Amino acid sequence: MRVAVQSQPFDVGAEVSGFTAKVRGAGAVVSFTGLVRDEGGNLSGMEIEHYPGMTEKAIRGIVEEAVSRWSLVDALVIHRHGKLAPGEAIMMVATAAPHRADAFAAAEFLMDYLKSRAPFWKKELGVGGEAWVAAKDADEDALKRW
Amino acid sequence: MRVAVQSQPFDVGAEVSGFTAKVRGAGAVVSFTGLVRDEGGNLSGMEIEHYPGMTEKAIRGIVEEAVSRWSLVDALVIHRHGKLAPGEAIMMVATAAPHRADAFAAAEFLMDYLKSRAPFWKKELGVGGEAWVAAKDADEDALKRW
Amino acid sequence: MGVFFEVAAFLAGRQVIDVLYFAWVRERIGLPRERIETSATTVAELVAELRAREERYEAAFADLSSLRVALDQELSSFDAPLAGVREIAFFPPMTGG
Amino acid sequence: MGVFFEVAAFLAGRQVIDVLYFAWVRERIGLPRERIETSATTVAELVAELRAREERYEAAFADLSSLRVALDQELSSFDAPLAGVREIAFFPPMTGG
Repeated sequence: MRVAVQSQPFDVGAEVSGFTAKVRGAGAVVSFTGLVRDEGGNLSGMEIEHYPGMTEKAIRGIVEEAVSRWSLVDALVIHRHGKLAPGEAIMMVATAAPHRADAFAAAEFLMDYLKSRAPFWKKELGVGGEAWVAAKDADEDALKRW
Repeated sequence: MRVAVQSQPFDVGAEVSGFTAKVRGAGAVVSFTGLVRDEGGNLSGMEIEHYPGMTEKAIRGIVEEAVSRWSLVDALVIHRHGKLAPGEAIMMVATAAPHRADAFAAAEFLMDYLKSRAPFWKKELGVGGEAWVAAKDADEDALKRW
Repeated sequence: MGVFFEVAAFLAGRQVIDVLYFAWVRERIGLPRERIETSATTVAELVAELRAREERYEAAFADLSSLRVALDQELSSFDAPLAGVREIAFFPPMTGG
Repeated sequence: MGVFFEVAAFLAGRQVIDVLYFAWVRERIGLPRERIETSATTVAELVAELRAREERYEAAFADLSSLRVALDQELSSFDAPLAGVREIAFFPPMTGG
């Protein structure tokens, strides 16, 4: 169960390959990657602030919760902070399980909780200025299904 | 929207990389990979039979249905046939969408339909002989949620 | 068999269909495909005709609830008409993914 | 400030806490962290104390419903007690993922 919080870019394909190669006994691997959108050319990038110390602890807690709820062989979370350009990967999760339902549910659960319970804050750097991304009610509501 | 039905192995990481690199405008990429399990060493491999001609047509129909239901930037399906060893990737789907809910829902929809509506049949090659994999009621039931 | 065969069958009120078998249906019948001439008008009538042929067909078609059928590569049902169909396939429930 | 400062505060019935600010809370207050000595017994009391200090704190804490609080790096609530807490952080709802 690897958790990485880093400013450096990561290679999504290499991470998925490495994760998939070592999940003995799993029949299903799900990955999710979040990308910086360019919003039709109106976004020049994104800056992500986080709470060093709490961030990894919060993510580990979320991963442990997922492990307790579903039958998982392995899980991976990588989340960047700092400045990112459009098209760059912001973060990824991967889950491996004997069966697909568990792998999908755990990946969605991780995403829903990382979105609203891990201490990251996104600022969009636009052509016309910069603005903190507001949390969406839909993201808070998404937690209620678990 | 690429669909590939092939006997050759494919590189999951390279496919995820290639798919992710060209999805301009997407904020979310989900991938699913199905692997041959070894069932605790009791499985020596798997043989997958398919219906050439119908297979690609059926998968394209399922992908088109997904595209009509969710806001997708792109989708990919790769499915192997022939003999596979434990740990090898049987198939993968990838979906890209502006937002994560669509990417996840479309990937799960594709999996549920590929499982029960694309003409593939799996035979497990075990230590004690070989046996066709029986369809599960749960897989048929999974279609009802869409 | 060719065109002459098909034309003769048509004139006799019969049709020529490619019948494909997959997975354990193929194994029980012992061949992956065959071309047959039939006067059956539905899938069910064709199945009855095949079952009457030989024990291996009877074994393959004993439980229709465990079989699926495709007409010209589209999933269909056992009460579907055969008119105009060129290719019919019988197989167990699919197990892809 | 060090141990002497903390011991003196403790003897005076007060405690020394590291207060951290993130995102627009940090921007409004104008600094990422500060160490303060307080006799507040709950988060809400500490917030009231900070708001009374200066306009920039008043601006940052004007709407508590748009703020979250963590005590020693665990999400908490505004009515939580401060006893034993070493680090408190204020920030907007999180937007990771």
